[in-house]
Amino acid sequence: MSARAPLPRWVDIALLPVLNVVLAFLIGGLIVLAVGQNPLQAVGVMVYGAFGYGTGVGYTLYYTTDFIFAGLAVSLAYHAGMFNIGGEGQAYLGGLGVILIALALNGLHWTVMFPLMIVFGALFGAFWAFIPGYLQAKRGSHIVITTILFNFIATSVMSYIITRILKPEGVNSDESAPIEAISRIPRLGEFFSFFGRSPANLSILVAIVALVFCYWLIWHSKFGYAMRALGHNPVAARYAGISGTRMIIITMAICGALAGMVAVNNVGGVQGRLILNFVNGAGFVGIAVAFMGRGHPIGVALSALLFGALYQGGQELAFSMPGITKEMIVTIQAMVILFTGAMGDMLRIPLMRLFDRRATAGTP
Amino acid sequence: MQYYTDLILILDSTVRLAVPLLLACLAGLYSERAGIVDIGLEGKLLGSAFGAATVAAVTGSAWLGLLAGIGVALCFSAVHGLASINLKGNQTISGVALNFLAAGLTTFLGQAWFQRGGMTPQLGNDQRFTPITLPFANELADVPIIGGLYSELISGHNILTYFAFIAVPLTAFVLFSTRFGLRLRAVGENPKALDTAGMSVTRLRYQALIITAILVGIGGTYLSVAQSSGFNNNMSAGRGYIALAALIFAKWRPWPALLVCLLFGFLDALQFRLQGIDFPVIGQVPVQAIQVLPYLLTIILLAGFIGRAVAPKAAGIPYTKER
Amino acid sequence: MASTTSSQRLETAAAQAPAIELRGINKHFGAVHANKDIDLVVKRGTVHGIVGENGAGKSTLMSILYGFYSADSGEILVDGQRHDITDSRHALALGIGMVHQHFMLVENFSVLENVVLGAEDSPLLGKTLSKAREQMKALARDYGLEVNPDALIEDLSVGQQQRVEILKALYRGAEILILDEPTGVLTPAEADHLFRILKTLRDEGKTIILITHKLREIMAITDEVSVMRQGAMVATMTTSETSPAELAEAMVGRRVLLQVEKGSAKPAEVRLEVKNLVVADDFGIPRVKSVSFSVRAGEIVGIAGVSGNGQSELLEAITGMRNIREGAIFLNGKPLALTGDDAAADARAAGIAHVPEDRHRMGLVTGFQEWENAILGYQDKYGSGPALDIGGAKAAAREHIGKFDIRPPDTELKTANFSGGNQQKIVLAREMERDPDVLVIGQPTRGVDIGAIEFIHNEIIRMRDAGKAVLLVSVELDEVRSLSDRIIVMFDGHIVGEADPATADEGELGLLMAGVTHDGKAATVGTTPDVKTVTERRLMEMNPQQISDKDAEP
Amino acid sequence: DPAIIYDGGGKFDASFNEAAYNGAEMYKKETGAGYGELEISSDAQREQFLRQFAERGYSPIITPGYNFVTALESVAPEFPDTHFVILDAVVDLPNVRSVLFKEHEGSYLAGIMAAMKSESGKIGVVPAFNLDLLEAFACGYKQGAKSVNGDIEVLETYIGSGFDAFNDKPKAVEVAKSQLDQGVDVVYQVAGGAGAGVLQAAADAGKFSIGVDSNQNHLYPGSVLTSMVKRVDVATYNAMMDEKNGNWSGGTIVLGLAEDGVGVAFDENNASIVTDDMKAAVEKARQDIISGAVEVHDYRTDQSCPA
Ligand SMILES: Nc1ncnc2c1ncn2[C@@H]1O[C@H](COP(=O)(O)OP(=O)(O)OP(=O)(O)O)[C@@H](O)[C@H]1O
Ligand SMILES: Nc1ncnc2c1ncn2[C@@H]1O[C@H](COP(=O)(O)OP(=O)(O)OP(=O)(O)O)[C@@H](O)[C@H]1O
Ligand SMILES: [Mg+2]
Ligand SMILES: [Mg+2]
Repeated sequence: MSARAPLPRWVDIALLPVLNVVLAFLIGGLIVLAVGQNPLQAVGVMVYGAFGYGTGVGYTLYYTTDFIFAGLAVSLAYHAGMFNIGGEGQAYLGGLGVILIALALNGLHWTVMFPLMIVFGALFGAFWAFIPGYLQAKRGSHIVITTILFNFIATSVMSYIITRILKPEGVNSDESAPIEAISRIPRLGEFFSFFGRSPANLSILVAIVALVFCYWLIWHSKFGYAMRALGHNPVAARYAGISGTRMIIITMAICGALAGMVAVNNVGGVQGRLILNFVNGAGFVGIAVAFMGRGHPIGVALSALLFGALYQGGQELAFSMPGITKEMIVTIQAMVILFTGAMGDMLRIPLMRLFDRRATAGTP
Repeated sequence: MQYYTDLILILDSTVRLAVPLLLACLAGLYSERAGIVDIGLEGKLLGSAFGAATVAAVTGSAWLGLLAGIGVALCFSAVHGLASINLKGNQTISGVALNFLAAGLTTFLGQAWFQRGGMTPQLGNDQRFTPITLPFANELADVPIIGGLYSELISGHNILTYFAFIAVPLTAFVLFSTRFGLRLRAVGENPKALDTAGMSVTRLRYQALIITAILVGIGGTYLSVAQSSGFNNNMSAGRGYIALAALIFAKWRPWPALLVCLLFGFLDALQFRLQGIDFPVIGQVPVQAIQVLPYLLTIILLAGFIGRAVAPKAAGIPYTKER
Repeated sequence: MASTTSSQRLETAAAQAPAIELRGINKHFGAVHANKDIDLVVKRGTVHGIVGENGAGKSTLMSILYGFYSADSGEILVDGQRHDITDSRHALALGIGMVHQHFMLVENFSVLENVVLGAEDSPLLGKTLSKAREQMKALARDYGLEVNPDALIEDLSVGQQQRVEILKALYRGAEILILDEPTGVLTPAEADHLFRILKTLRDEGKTIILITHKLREIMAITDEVSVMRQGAMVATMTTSETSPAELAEAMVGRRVLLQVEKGSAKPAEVRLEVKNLVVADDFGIPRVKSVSFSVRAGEIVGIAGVSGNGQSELLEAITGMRNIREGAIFLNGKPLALTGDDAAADARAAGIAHVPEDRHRMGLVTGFQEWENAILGYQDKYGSGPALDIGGAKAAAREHIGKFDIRPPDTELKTANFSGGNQQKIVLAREMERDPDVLVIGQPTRGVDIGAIEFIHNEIIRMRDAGKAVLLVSVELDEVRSLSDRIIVMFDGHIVGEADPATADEGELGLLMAGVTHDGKAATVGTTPDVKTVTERRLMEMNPQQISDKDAEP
Repeated sequence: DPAIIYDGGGKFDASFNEAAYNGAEMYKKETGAGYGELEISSDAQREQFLRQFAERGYSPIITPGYNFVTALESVAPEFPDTHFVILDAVVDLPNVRSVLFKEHEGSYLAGIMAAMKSESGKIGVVPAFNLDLLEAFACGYKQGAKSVNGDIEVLETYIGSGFDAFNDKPKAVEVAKSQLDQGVDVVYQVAGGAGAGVLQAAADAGKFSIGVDSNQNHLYPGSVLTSMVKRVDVATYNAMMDEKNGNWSGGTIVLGLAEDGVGVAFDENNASIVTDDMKAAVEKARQDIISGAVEVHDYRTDQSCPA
């Protein structure tokens, strides 16, 4: 392996991932074939559903927004040497922050409300990540356990708060009172009719800002430098005068704040109220997104988009091809994660051979 | 006396709740000790629960179901191994993928085969692993103290439960007193040490994954063919993650793993009993407050007494050797 | 076990066939041609030295012989027979054992477990272990290889860990033993012990291949020596017919000054002063016990001592890496309060630069690019506000590269891919270019080739002459003697004496280091214990400073 | 054509969604006409699916579950010519038919049977988690039981604290066992897919259980005392037929005992364990409730339970 020259950069960062996605779809296609459906048609439907028309694009972007936040929440922690499995719970708690401020000031114009919701979603999410961070830094409690447990605790706590405290009288659904229309984050469709009535809303701008911010934070700030030093080598970090305790706690809090943005998108934008279990697994998808994006904001953005497209294209598929159910789509997603993520290097060796031969053929 | 009987019953429940966790936890122990992080335990549990229930329902044999449960887990392990050992992919992604795969595939196939929305047909008692009465359990039942202990707590579980408990000393023995265990632990700490001693890291890691599959396969089977009669969607309900937490809590050691799993089981069993009870002084508390108790207690224990857990050094890092 | 193999050997192999013969070995790593057409003959029953600069290809060649890497082309003959050594198991079967530069031990295993790992003879460990225990006793007796079989590796000193590596090889019946830079991390006493062992082994008829950067060692123990340069084998000589200067020249391709040349010191005001310092190690055991001394501007103070007598803790306390228990540190007359997470930053801000003893563990983030390590510890100086001035950092890195001749001159190369000598230069450049008041240096030339050693020594003296106060700790007594203007000897946490390097003779220093004070009283307390106690080990498990150097790229 | 959008639990949740599915199948069998269906996997899909169906001309579009209220409120006005049905909640729009069930009334009858069957004077109810809808079942059940035996003790234990609980069958088994261990001899499950575990635990222990939503008596004949059926299937079927026959009407329909929208199931599977006394008591209570002589309190009105 090492005797060969490494792959050209464009192959590494462009061709290989694309081939991997194609491979994943090939395997997914076999499953589609197995249930007697036409895989080509299925791919067509998916692509059309995800990117073919305005509303579809809007849905894709809506999911992408969630996954960007969740993915960044995992990535950032990873750079500091931690594995944050708690995005789910952090986002859930973020929802509490968003709804509390929104209901307290219900009726305020969204231009004022939007930033407030961001702040409160971030604060509450950050709080839920701060505790595991603190326990890791000060007490050595393994962050993986504590964040897993905090997901479970969030479920109980939020279920109590929603059904017993926030739920208005006489309402059947398990949800809080609604945020007034004027206070909600506007949908993109209100500015560009292209997006139709899709749920994509201005939160996506927050996601883009978050991406840029994280990119800057990780690679261009002193904090990011310290974070990465800690993640690579805690002893050297201490040598460099970097406080591990402080870094762990702050990094986790930032991660939680990012996860809390999932709530801004959903509670403040799409649903306009706090409903039970609104995070719906986005926190876990974030793990896959972060790792597939190799912790790099650009990678995270791309893999979040891939997952967004899979979610939206998948639902289009379920709609247009009734033989294909939502479980099949989950299965295809699994294939994509497997082939583009975990088995991403499967085609590397054949490709290397190919490029090697070309290289030697080129030189007499 | 009533309290004693209650205690026995709660402990009995503790055992039943702990078994799937314990099996998954020991399964994870083998793979992580060999240097392979397995966040896919959840998916493996679910997948093998499905495989076991399906085959048990179709053939009518719980034992064949068990084989199928293990078989499914083996397939999952093979994928995990291919991705993370041969292709040196990221073990976490591979595990997450397996979790997705299990969630999607079980319901999809279940629906295709049984048309019951992913549920498998309900299993009759002869298609399940049912409680075994140990010798003299009935005779001793009336003896005070130990009678109840023996006939309720020790006797009257299904065979998989006994296996799970035997697996603990067995694991301790394999890990610390056999050649295989020595190498297994070494490969998770410093695979290069093995490689330079002329042993195949790949082979050992696959062996570990096979054991992982067997254990977690039994765990999945327990869920669908012993504890309940038949599979339904997502019935693993996060047990794989809890098992992972238990593994870290136990610092990757078999006896502590047993204790931690029993603790989790006990807190759950207790929690069921405490719901709706009027407590002295505070009175009724919201049921959610009781339900978070196990998690809170775990966190307090972790932060207060357990200290730092140091994972096997090579865990999560693919072994690459330049050739 | 050993006796049967050696007798078989005598029967099968022609008496005069060399133990090892390599012919035309080639090995590429990507674009790097690490071994170019190497031929090498190693005679049976000799100690064969291999020298060469960092990155010359020594380790690669030996890894090929040991079957850990496979050569692109070429053949290997063992006892005159051609063998295709495909993996290490094969090499072991041929009686080739190797002690790697970075030990291949499982840290949290016992010595015994490490020795039997991979050479167990039954599925159950019990019998193997008791057999190995017996055999270890025999080996300890025959070769002076004493180690407690039940000690955990992580509790052992490097010297003892190395003995375990040798035991491992001998336990497997090695007839040919390869040692890759075995003395790089050893104290002189440990090195002497090692050489005694090697001599015994040779006298037993075993063949030894020794890689080292220390020509003194080559001269002292080898029978023949081969020189590698830039992947090629440039010469093989009989040791008795060559000289260090000749070897050095063959290695580097130019004349090397083996002696440090420096003018006399012009000490000025006191820069660093330490009063009654008491420092404990990670387990709370005092390692530095009421130490006082001072370093003036323009002088180099060397601390000599057998490692484990408190020098490391002293360095770490002065640089803020370790809390002090009692006493005080003064910089330019002002007291320094160094506690907590930020102590290292405080020390640095006050004007103390620190070249740590262990560059991999502490001085570098090996997963970082070169420019990132060039500012490690000074990151806050680059850019105002929260942003990092990357351009500025890279400019500094380029400057370091230029001044210190760091190779390859690539600021964006991952630091792990630099050779040890160049890694050391990255650290030195970073710390020296800061214009500190005080420079604290631990083991400046560990694992570094002689060309680089010469350069590093000159730089240290340049610092002194620029009016800096330099505090130096090294296990190389030669180095301490030739660089220092004053030598402080530490034993068991105390300063047991001071010597003038110009007048002190080696014997006197040696006695001091062994705890025999000027007035002839021998210290009663021993040095560091061989094995840490059970409680200590427990404490270690809970020790928050978990050392990991994993790549954080997911 | 009509269409159904199943809620989060999925089409085959062995309870609510599945009942809607059965109704649709009934319609399909009878008329030979098809229908569209989708399962949501995220909350955003509620509106999305509603619009998709509406845009493509499906009517009526049936949404089982109160979680669809918000989505319907925003989508229904956009499609005034499309008909919508929401089950379990009220959406006050001209083109929406809201169907409510008086689960508490049906559960009241189940409570009567449980109390009469119990020998220990202890019965239990196992909801999936602390959700108002499920509390309404439990509360009706308690009232019914108390009406028979004022001293009866009713244990209520939740399986979990989130939607996961609807799937966690193994835990449901354990929760039921813990009640049985405490002397309960009839348990009522209100836990969707996981509920099968409750029935199983009772059967394993030789005790009795009560099924929910659809008739589950056949699952463990001789152990499942009865099932509190909620005729979601009928409501679904009716909505589809009404549209087909041109009888569509909006407004709110409340289905209680009087309308046969809820009730307890008697069939050959539980014939051997149900006594004539029980049947008589159930029938009497049914009449009383219909006539208004007995009023069953609905937990949802004030989030409290008198019993
Ligand atoms: N695993 C590897 N991958 C890529 N290149 C390598 C690898 N190992 C060694 N090299 C290259 O091969 C050359 C020879 O390395 P080698 O380790 O044999 O040097 P060495 O003589 O042992 O140096 P040192 O004195 O520092 O130990 C190096 O310059 C390096 O560039
Ligand atoms: N993965 C790698 N890729 C490229 N070059 C490598 C790699 N690993 C090692 N090298 C090169 O191999 C050479 C020797 O590596 P080695 O690990 O032996 O370091 P070293 O110089 O001996 O360091 P030290 O003396 O600190 O142990 C170095 O020149 C280094 O650049
Ligand atoms: Mg080397
Ligand atoms: Mg070296």
